[in-house]
Amino acid sequence: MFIDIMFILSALLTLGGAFGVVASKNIMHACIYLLGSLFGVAGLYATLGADFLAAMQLVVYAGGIIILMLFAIMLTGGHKEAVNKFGLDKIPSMGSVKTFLIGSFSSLIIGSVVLKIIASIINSHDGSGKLPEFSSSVEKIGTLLVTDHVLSFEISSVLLLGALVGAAVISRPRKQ
Amino acid sequence: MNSSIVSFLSEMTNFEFTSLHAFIIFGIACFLMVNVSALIGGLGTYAERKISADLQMRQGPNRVGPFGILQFLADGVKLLLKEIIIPTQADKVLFLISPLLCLAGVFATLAVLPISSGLILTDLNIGILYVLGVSSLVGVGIFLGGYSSNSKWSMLGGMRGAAQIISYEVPVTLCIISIVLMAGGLSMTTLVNEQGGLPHQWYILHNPFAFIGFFVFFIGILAESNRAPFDLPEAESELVSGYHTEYSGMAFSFFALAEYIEVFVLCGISATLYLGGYKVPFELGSGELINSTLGGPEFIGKGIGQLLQLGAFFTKTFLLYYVVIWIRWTLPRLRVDQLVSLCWKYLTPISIINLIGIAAWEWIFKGQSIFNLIASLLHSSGGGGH
Amino acid sequence: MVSLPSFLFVSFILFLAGIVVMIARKNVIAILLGIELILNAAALNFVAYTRFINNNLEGHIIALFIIVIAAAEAAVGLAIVIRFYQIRESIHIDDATQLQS
Amino acid sequence: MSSFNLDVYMPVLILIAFAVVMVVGVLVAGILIRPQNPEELKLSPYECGEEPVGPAWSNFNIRFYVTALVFIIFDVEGALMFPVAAVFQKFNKIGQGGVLFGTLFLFVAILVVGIVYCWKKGDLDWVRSYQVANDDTSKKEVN
Amino acid sequence: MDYTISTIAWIVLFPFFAFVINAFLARKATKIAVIISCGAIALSSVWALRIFKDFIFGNYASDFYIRKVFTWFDLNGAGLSFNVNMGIYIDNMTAIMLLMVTVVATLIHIFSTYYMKDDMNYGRDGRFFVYMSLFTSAMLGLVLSDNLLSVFIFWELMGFCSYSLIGHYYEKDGAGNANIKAFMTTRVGDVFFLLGILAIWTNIGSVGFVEMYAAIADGVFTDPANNVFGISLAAFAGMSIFMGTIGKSAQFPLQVWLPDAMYGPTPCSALIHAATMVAAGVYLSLRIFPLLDVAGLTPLVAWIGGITAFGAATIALVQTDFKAVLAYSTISQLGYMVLGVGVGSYNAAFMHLITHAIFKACLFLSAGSVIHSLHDHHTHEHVQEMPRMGGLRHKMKFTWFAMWCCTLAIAGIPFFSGFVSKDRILGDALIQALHNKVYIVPAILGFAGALLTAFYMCRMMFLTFHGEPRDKELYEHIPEEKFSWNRNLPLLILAVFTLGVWFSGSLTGQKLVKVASPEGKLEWFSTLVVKPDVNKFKTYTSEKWGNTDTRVKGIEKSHYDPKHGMTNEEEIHHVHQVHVIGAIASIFIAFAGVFIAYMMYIRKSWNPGWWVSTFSGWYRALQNKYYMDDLYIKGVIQKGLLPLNRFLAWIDMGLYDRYIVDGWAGVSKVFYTFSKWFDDLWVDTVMVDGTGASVRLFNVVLRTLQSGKIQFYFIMIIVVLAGYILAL
Repeated sequence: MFIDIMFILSALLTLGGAFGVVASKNIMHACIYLLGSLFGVAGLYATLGADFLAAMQLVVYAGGIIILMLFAIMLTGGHKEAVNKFGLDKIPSMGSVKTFLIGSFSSLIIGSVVLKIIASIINSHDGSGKLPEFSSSVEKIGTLLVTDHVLSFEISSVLLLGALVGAAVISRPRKQ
Repeated sequence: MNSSIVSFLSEMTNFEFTSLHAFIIFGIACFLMVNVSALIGGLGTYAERKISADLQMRQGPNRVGPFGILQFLADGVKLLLKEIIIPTQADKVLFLISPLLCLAGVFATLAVLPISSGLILTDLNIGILYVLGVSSLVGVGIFLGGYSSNSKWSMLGGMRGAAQIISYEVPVTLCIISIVLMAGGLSMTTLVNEQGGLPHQWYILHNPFAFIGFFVFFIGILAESNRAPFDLPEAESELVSGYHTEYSGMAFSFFALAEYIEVFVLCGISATLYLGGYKVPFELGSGELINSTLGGPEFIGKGIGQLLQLGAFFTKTFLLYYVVIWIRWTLPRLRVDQLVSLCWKYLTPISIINLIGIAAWEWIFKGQSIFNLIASLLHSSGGGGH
Repeated sequence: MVSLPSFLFVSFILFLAGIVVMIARKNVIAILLGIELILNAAALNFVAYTRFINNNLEGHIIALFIIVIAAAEAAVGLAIVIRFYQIRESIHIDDATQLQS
Repeated sequence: MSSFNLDVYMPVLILIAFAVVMVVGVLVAGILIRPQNPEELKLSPYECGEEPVGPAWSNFNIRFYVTALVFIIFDVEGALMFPVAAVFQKFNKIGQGGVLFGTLFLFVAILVVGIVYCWKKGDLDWVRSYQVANDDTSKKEVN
Repeated sequence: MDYTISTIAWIVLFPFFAFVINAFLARKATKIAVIISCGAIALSSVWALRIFKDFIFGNYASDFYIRKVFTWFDLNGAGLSFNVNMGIYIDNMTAIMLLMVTVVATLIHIFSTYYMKDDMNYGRDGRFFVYMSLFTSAMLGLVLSDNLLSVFIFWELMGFCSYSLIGHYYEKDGAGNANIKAFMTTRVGDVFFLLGILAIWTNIGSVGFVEMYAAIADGVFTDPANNVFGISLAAFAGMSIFMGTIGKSAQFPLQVWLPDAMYGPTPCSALIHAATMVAAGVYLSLRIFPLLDVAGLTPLVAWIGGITAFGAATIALVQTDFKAVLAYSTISQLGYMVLGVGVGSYNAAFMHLITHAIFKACLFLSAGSVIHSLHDHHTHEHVQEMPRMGGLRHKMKFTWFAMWCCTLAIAGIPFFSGFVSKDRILGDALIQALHNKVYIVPAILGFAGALLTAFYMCRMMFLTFHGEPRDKELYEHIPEEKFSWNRNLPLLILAVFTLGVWFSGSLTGQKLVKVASPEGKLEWFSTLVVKPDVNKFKTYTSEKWGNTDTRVKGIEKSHYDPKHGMTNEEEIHHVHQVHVIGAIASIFIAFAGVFIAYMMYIRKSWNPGWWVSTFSGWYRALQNKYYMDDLYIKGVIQKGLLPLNRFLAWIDMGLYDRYIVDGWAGVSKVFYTFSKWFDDLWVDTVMVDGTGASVRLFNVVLRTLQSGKIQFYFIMIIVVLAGYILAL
């Protein structure tokens, strides 16, 4: 019972946020809608019993990536309207009718492709799938991370190192 | 193994609750929790004013109610009646959403605050990580509050606030990881139950690294809750009022309320992590000792145990709350560059070393605390003569 | 209600929204938002499959690393955007047609 | 509680709902009891009594971004370390503590390389070293 | 200790790792590099001590050995078998050698921290210690090697280190020439050495010592079917490998490099050019002793040794450079060792190797101590000239004491180690001379050299430490010697080990079974180090590539056997008598040398100038080192090699260049004319330009697609993907 409520709320938040990201005219608002959508996804994870993933989603996305994006938006001029030296709008338009038409059309195509791929799975599941029972996923994930997936665990550290160094080098202000 | 207030009640009353019952109980409990914490937040403002007055040899509020204790109610009523001004150039949607984000982020952390072994609202498996996740909403709220006002002061305050909160989240996270490493679980009750009631069983005195870690953690939560000496986002002498310069009335009061409740919650969490949380000495909290001594129905012993645990938790928390206020009125504010270098060049390296050190300690000494080691050492040296 | 197709539906819509954002927007940061949506859709799919079909934790691990990669991608991508803005004073995607500054 | 039950998430939703209800309710209720006298000057942003000059949404210092960047890397690192830290004691009890210590140590050590790099390159300095060269501007950079 | 490759190899690997680490560290953190070097070699010496304890105090039989091999690489194919095995071979000799090398090297490293201190401060980057570590590692590897190929590898590695260390003071004029000279001269020997290895490999399919001994016992080496260039394989291989010894140990025709090697820092002279590397040649010739024996090369070896021992001693008489005297004495003593090999005195030669290593290391370190103190304030260089010294014993007592111990040892005074070993070599030479006329001259040269040795060493001591200071100003500036751990301690430790009792007595106590050695003494050395009995290796061929661990506890009957067939009692008695005579003679000779030196340089009763003026021709010859350098440079290089080079150059430039290359160019010219026409018309105009034009056509179409707009690309990807999947 409650699981359905939770699923519906999370899904509504997710899809509403996604719709907001698509439809918003303001990049700042789009970012906040994205935050909502990511919260919804965290709720969906929780519904699926992936409690650790839900928390990780909150920590990394809400705490990290959204802040990073907000900073980036502020650093690239915030919401200011101006014309740059190339004659284009300094704050680029958030898309026009034409681009949205193209986008919708493309998404229709790719959606049909994806539907074709997952059709068999959807057909084979009659919608009354029973949820297997789960206990805490944290310790199991921890055990997996240090046994089966220890290499990817360490390599993710290298990936983060690369991202840190690379991004720091790219964004470092140059002496001019 | 998720204990929550519902499971506690069903254990007490031997009654199997359905989902709907649980919902109702949770609703009531949450309502109480929010109100109690709002009360604590309100009293926090009063306490702050009183304590600062004490420190500065003044009287403080003394008109409303006995010793001025109803001052916060008067303030609240006043704020409720004030006009909410939304600047013309502001981003109106975000202007109203940002206090909501702050408040929601703080309220959500109350769900896992372990005020006693039974009265914890819900004991999520991912408790402490959940706290980290939802409390990061506060940073977004502060940033958006600064941004949406479209005022230079607010903008500066918002940027600073967000940068400060996320910066200090790094040492705090590392300290929490080291505690999780000692306790072997993320849920709040695990963290508490691995400690004991007496000070030498607390994690702060478990080993030297954890002792240092407590201070790192405490400095980190001071900065995370924008308290002095880390109150740069709302530095009234430089930025007028920081990110909430343009807020007035209740919209402002939400920010203030969120901040005071956050301080309370973070103090509670640091008490939980390092100071043994709700643990009462000699296992009085479980109520079995009381039952066996006094006799009588079981729930009386358990109830007394819960009350003792509540007492222990609130004593520790309010002690830390007092220290926070004390620090605020003692230390001057840091400069931005000092703030950043304190975080990245001192606290973060220290906490990394602490993490490694605690891992090494646990590995080498098989998880024994320093007191156990000394005790076994004394024992073995004393027993060597035989 | 809570079954595999419903999760797949949510992730499908999330994915399509991401595609639309990626194609329709001309703001580079907005495109990055779309990428985040797509990554979330993928991770959600993994978790849903692993919950309903395998009932193990492999999908969780993959979703975990998707989140890690998303963070790294956002960090580097936004750094590039900022650098681009410093050079071109624009974050219009159609300005980014050359590999040199 | 024998099995995992989603009921434990109820308080979370209820608390967030309380927050929403509180904000919305107070704002809506406030319309009835609080004054509404908007005027142009009152609605302009506060700039110490002067006329506001331009919008506040202008370019900001890149250092905020670099701070956030280092933060997000450590955030992800921390989040990844949580499950490993949670199983540390379990492995330690069966005598595998050294393995986990090694894993964690390697993981942290690699990232420490990154922060040391940023430190050496001055990314963690709020007042960057090359700005110290011309002293008069360096103080202004502190914001 | 568990003897496997992985436990033994550490003795080599500690200094090697020190080398690897220091190669990176030396420039930045010289002090840490020095500590690492010293620590590594000290660790090795602990290892070596452990092995020594197991072998010597464990009383393993003299023919007990441990051999562990692994296949290094494997080139089997096409029916050929080319396995190259690497491995370790430890017997008593190896154990003693390891201990000697590591302990001497440790002490020299410690001394170097004193000697090279200024050098390090003046920006020489601690390279010295880098090479010292590599050198020690290579020497230990050589000692442990079980086959000739790995001996050769380490041999060359040592040659390289020697090269680098001689040229350490590269800004000095002579250093660069000296290191090239040392390198090239030893190369002459090494070429022959390699040739010998190849000859052995070709015939027995392996280069291991054990396989070689087995093959000797099987008669492979003396089989006429295996003759090389008409001489027996044994003679060919033995002589070739012995040429390596001649080069490395500075024997008669190739001795010219060693005196010049003194351009290196004194500690490296002590380690490389006195104690260990030059001894490696003798060690090798001891390892191949059965080969030399079976080939009948021992008289030749004895002659070379005798000539070297005497000739170098005569040159040392007239040297005025402090280190040059020591260098020639080194050559001379190496000559004694080779003489010992030549007269079949296996363990005496080896004992002399060990004793010489110890007292010569001590002598060189003392020389370093002296030279380092003598600092000329005008030229800012260290003084090495003996005419400017004199009376130094008042200033440096410890050095004086240590150096006297060593001088007495090298002079063959009783109760010192040199007497024990040299006396036995001379005694054996005397026996051989009595039996075989061909050994008479080497024996006489050996005794004469002993006289000269005692004389010139005492001359050096008297000139340096006794008498009045001849350069007052220099003398005034010498600081008083105070005891310091890194300057004097190594000297004193080494000086203690110049006592003969360490070598002549019984170290192993009551466990040692008394054996009937010719002298009837309880000598651990002559009991535990004996000539390998090749017949015992005969069975080894059956398990050719396996690991062998012949662990025979307890002592078997000694096979002390200076010459074949002298085992009955009468002959033993005879041998004993001759040894007594030889011992008395050498004692007399040694004291005579000391006495002459005393009369000449202390009492000044006999004037050295008279000798110089009387034998002025000889004096000039001696000062010019018998014109050997001139002979090599003027004779061999200028007369022989340069014309050959010119001839080859003429072939290259006059014949090949002029006719073949230029002629070919003429032929090409014809083709060129045709191909130019073809190129211009067809290739350029039709093909290249035509391709360009066609590409330009496509270009117009494709350019519109490549807009650089990412979203457009993305849409294209989606369309193509969709088409592909829908088409499936």
